Amino acid sequence: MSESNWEPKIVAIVCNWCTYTGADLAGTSRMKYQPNVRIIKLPCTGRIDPVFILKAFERGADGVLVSGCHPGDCHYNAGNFHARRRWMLFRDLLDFVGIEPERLQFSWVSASEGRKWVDVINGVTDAVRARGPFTGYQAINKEFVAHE
Amino acid sequence: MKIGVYICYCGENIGRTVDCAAVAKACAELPGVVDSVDYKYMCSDPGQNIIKNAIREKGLQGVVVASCSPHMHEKTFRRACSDSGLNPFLCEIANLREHCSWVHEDVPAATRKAIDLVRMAVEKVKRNGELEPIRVPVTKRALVVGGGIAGIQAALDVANAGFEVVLVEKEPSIGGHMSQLSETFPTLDCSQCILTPRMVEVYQHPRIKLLSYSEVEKVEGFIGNFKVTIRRKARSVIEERCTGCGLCVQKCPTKKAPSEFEQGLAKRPAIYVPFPQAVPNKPVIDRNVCTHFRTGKCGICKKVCGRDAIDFEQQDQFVTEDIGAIIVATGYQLYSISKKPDDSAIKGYGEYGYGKYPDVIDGLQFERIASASGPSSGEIRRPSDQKEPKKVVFIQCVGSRDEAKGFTYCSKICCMYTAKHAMLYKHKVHDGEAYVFYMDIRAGGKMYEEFVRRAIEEDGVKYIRGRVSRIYPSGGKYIVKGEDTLAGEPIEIDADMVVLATAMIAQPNAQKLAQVLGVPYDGYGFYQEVHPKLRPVEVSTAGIFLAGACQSPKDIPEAVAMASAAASKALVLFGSDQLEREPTVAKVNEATCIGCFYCQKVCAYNAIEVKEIRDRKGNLVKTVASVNPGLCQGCGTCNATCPSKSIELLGYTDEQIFAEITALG
Amino acid sequence: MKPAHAHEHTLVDDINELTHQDPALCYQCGKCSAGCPIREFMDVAPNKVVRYVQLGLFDKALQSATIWLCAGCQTCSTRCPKSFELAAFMDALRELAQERGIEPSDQAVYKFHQAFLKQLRHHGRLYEMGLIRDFKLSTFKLMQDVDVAPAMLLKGKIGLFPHNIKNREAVRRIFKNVETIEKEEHS
Amino acid sequence: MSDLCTVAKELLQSGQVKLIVGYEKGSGPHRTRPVVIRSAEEAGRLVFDHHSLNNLAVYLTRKEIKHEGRIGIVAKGCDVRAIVQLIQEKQVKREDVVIIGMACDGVVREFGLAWEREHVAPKCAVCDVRTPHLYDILVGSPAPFEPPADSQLARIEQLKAMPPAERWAFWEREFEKCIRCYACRQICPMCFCDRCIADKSVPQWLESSASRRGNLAWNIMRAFHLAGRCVGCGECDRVCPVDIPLSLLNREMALVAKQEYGYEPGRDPEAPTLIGTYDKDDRQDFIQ
Amino acid sequence: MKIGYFPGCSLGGTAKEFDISLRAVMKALGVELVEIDDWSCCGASSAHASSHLLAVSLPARNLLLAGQQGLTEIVAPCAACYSRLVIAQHEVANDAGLKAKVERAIESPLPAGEIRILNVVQLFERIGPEKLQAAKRVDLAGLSIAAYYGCLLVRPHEITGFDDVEQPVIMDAILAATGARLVDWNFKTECCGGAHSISHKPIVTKLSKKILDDARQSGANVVAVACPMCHSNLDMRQVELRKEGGHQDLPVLYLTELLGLALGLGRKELGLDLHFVRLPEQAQTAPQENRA
Repeated sequence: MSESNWEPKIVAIVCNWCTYTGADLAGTSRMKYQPNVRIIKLPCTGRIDPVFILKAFERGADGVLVSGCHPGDCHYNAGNFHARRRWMLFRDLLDFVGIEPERLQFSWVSASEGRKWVDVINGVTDAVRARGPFTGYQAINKEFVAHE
Repeated sequence: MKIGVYICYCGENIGRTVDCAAVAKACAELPGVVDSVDYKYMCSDPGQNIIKNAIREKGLQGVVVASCSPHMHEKTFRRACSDSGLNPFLCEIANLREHCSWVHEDVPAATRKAIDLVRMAVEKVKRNGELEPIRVPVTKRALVVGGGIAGIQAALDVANAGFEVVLVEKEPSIGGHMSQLSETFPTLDCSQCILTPRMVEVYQHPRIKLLSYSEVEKVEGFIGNFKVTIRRKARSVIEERCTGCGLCVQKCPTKKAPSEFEQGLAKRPAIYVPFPQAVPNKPVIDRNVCTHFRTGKCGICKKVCGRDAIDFEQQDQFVTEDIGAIIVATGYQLYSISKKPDDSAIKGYGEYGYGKYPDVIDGLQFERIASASGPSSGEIRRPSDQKEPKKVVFIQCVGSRDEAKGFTYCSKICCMYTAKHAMLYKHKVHDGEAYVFYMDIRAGGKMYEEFVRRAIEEDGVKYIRGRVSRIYPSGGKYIVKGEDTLAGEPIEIDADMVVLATAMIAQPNAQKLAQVLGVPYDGYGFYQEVHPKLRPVEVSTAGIFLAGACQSPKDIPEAVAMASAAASKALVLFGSDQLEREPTVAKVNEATCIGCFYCQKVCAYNAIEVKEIRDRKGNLVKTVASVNPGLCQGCGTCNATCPSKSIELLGYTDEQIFAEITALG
Repeated sequence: MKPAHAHEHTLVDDINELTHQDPALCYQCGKCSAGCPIREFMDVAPNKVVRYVQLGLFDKALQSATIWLCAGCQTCSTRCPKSFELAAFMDALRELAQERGIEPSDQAVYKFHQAFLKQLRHHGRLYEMGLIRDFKLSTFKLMQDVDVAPAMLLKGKIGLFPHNIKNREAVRRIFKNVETIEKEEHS
Repeated sequence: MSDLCTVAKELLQSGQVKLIVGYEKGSGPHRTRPVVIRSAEEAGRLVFDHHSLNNLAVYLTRKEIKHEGRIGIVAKGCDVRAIVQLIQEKQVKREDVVIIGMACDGVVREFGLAWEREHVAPKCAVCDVRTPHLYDILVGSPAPFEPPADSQLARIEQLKAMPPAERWAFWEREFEKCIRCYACRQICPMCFCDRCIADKSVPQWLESSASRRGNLAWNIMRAFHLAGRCVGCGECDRVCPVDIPLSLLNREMALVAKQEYGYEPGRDPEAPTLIGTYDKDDRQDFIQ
Repeated sequence: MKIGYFPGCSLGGTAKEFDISLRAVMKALGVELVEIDDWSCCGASSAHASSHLLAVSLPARNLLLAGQQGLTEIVAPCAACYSRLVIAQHEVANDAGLKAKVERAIESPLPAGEIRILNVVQLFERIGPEKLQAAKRVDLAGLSIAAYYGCLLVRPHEITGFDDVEQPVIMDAILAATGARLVDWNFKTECCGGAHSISHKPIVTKLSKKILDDARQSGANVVAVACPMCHSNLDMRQVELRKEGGHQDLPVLYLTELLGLALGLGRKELGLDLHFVRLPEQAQTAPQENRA
């Protein structure tokens, strides 16, 4: 895609019970949002290994959203609590190696928050669009794109 | 690899914004895809047959259906696969409707996205493994939480079907709000008369274990295998010994506590039975007002009790029960007309006096006033001076349909019970005038509209369409300022008594209990069903069912119907000895597990057990983690936490997810 | 959110711009009219004025005396179950009525406001004697308050002479600027 | 004969331990090297000084010696923290080790350096366990010691002050040097997995060959796996043949763990680990 | 203590006793009032009836002046002025577009710093009841006060955030310091039709009667107000009511006048003689027979 019509590539890694269902609700309510996002569904945010996020960047994602149930609402009681600690550390680590925080964002979106899902997705997409392509990572991806 | 891709137009729903034909064409090119078909309705029989035949004829090893959300039809299509001999877990869904066509407008962009979504699903399904459902035993024993009419109905249905029931009620007696009602709409038959026999039946039922004055403390386990801890609050009366003779109640010198059952319109002793027909008919000591507990003196009840049933030292006790299914029937509370602390959603009605005017009462208080067993033995008397009110104003939608001071929703039953109240009043005070202020009359239900018309046409109740703006006392009366929006005229009524039809709202502890049970709740605190239309009594946690007003405002027939529905759901579960569960559970690779047991730390279900691996001579080689598939719920938190990835969540393995991510456009 | 297709600009849009609230919010419970202290003197119940706007019967709304009689006490806004700011809504209708050159159906209030603003514009503050004089001249209610006025004068409660502010120009310019800005917007 | 040798001799003679992991004189000045002794006779070989750099805790999880029986280990305070963390993570049973805690007056950055102020290892700047916080036998007592400035923290703050792009460039340059020899993993007492996921091929977690992308992934993953576990012994820094400042990453994670969760690894064998536990009120202002 | 002062037009005229008594009481309490230099009319109650922008711009000029004078806290005793000022402040703070227009109208950017606007009741809250208690000289045991808040003190609540919007109590609490009895009555916040006192006399006369009657029935022998318009209606309209017959005078005093009496200030100092309905000398302290 040429610079002129560049569109950010967003990956959303979400839990099945709250955020995925919330996104379904956005659909059933026919709300509209930007088409840049691709959703990866997991049972619970507790299942999310930070390496998934790296993999997404390695596949050329310009931004990643990680989203699950609000604290206390986790379908598996505590998955999101455990996830929350990992995120705190991982986020700081990426920031420390120079990845702008806009590129990795987090949210709680419940099954009833279709509207919030739309706002979050549009928010992330716009923020990442404002930052432009993730050239830093794409540079180190190139050598591989070459022999892949 | 032989993968089949099946793209659904869902009529116009997907087809309108996604060029399904183009998607089919593009997907045909994907490595491993041997069949790529688009069709109007994949979920229809002919649609499913396309898939079934392809599986047989083309010997597919994996299927991707690009259609609506997996939450809608994943089961449908997985069944279709297994019908034609393909393991159902080799079928993946790409969500082209909720996550694509319905939320985007730009056709090329939506189509590009659709292709990506299918590609990702294809790459995932290539790495899916065949999974066999897990079978676990079912404890055929139900827990019913809440002893109102819904809980009573559910308990009786399950018990009469031949299964044991544990019924937990937080109050000293079962009966709930219905026991407080005088008559019931639309038949005006006496509430006690139809309820009491059911209460007694519960008490005498050989298969119902009634735990009154008790609350659910902890719930462990999962569908078919719950372990429930129940707190039996200290009653200060030993139930087994008490005969319910009532002598202690008569002799108790402290008689000034406001009666909960009479909605504060009458007083009760410190040791009391909530109401004469209470079940169990065993008193309880209110430790906050009892002289003995406050000063250590008195103790008359203990002296007069012939059975030595009074136990001042009694402590809360905890019992645990093995339960297969849980029916939640915790009911509702009424919006309080008095001012509430600012943090609560209830703002109270300053313009109606924040409940400081004694003759401005709520619906349940009127029920007690009208009830033959009530404080005025059924004669209509107003609280302040016990005079017979000659002019009564009833106001609907107080706290309901009022997002400023209460809740946006309609409480649904107020139109009916207000009509009933007005009727009862007119029947008892023939020369009295009854006015009803309403916004709309919502009388949907068998004989409901007829009932309201009867109030207007036969009993001459005056209905005024409009909300009341102000109530204030003046010369022993209450001035009610309203507007008749139909006549377009302001109207002022000098009433002797005003009855506010206050909103039905969620129980104060609803959210706390929801978290104990693992039940989701909506923004109002009402419990959330899985599907508003097709699964109205189930919640997302398997094995837990809803009955009555804990889910949303309901009248008696609805609550009873829902209770029987919940009961039948439990009975369906009890119908088989074993329960099939999704095989998406964690699995340990013992070769690489180093036994750090981080997995055990993060497991919310105690599904991780310690396993010792020994050589032939029986020497310990190493200790590793192992999963109890019965307990594992498949959240995968262990998988993400394991440093060496020696525990994997089947159906969502790292390999599958990497493949999905790697397939990103 | 506005629908994509062409949308004809109506009074409702003007109201939305002035008050940031959509008249569609109102579900016609009538609580505003029920509590309105001026209600009995109005020709159209306040809730009915909203109804007219909802139905697109804009002239009926703008020609009502109600919009002028509203005392702006906000009893309605305070008690509205939909938190609809009816008082602000009435302000907007008065403003829009004048903007659209609709003859105010309550001249007394209208003239009072005109007289008031005139004083203000000239002196920067309200000159009550002048206000009363102008108002009486414009409405011919010459005899009103003859009984109290002298007493007021005696008590020095109404000054015979205006007290101007130093920088009267500043206030005049505010009036001018507001007119220019509003003109720009309507063109 | 120093107390250390006496202690060791005693332990082996009495059979309280099967073997002792300690330090012996290295080849050349200012050097020691790890040694495993199995008999009282060998006790004399043990030494301990400013050049006893290795964190010997790493040997406790080695299959080779693990099954021989009870192990005695010569440990500085910083090493003891590693042992404690291993206990917290169920890799070592407390009763299976006899900790010979060494009162420590600091060590040098690298072998071959004389004991001078500018040679002191960075970790000593923040050391608060010069007398180990857990031991079975304590040897010696710390002499007065003026710790150097916390150079690590200074560099971290300096990095954080940079705009992200510059930080990225900095780490890019550093990681580019990585030859994936995994010496950091080899030396790290916390890297006790039998099969590191870096070596996992199905699925492949990260490119195994040295590459900018693979190196970034490896180093991030390594740092993350050590988050809330690394005790800051600095061995990875010491052994990295291309001098990547790995401990900056570890220290940054340690700072977050301390400041957000008040957690420090390797302090208390009974304490719950950072990962694997949670608090309902954990910070979440970064979550929308 | 130093506080900015926006008297508003009425306090220069029909409500001069409000101004007089406020200044006297503040002096007695050692509070310095700094009048906003060359303040202009807030536009109440006509500007908002003809132009929203004007209705915000006129108060804005005064906020500007206050800012330039470095005032961070100003009291606007007139409830209407108070209302216009807080509403203007609120609207520019929450509507950038409007703010731009207003700044164009007043030809200057608005002051950045937050200016806290107090109504007269909040002023006494700010000073504190204990200070009042300390300065109290006379016990007004003879009075049963109906505290009348009117509309604009409490409304709109989301902006004023002041007291309970239906059953306010703060003025009662402050007046309690005088030793008088505060009666519980119905029309604390009922509108007197202030805006129409000139345009529609019959309306306000009728509304005033309702309010006065309820106050009397509730056992009050004096009404306390904190708004010039309320005062001129409730006080002046009794002249008509007398003519209608069956009317019994009920003195209407500014809250500042009542507090002044309690502080031992003279009736003249407080402008008590400027009312149409006089408060009888003996009333203040005379013991009450009909004391409930």
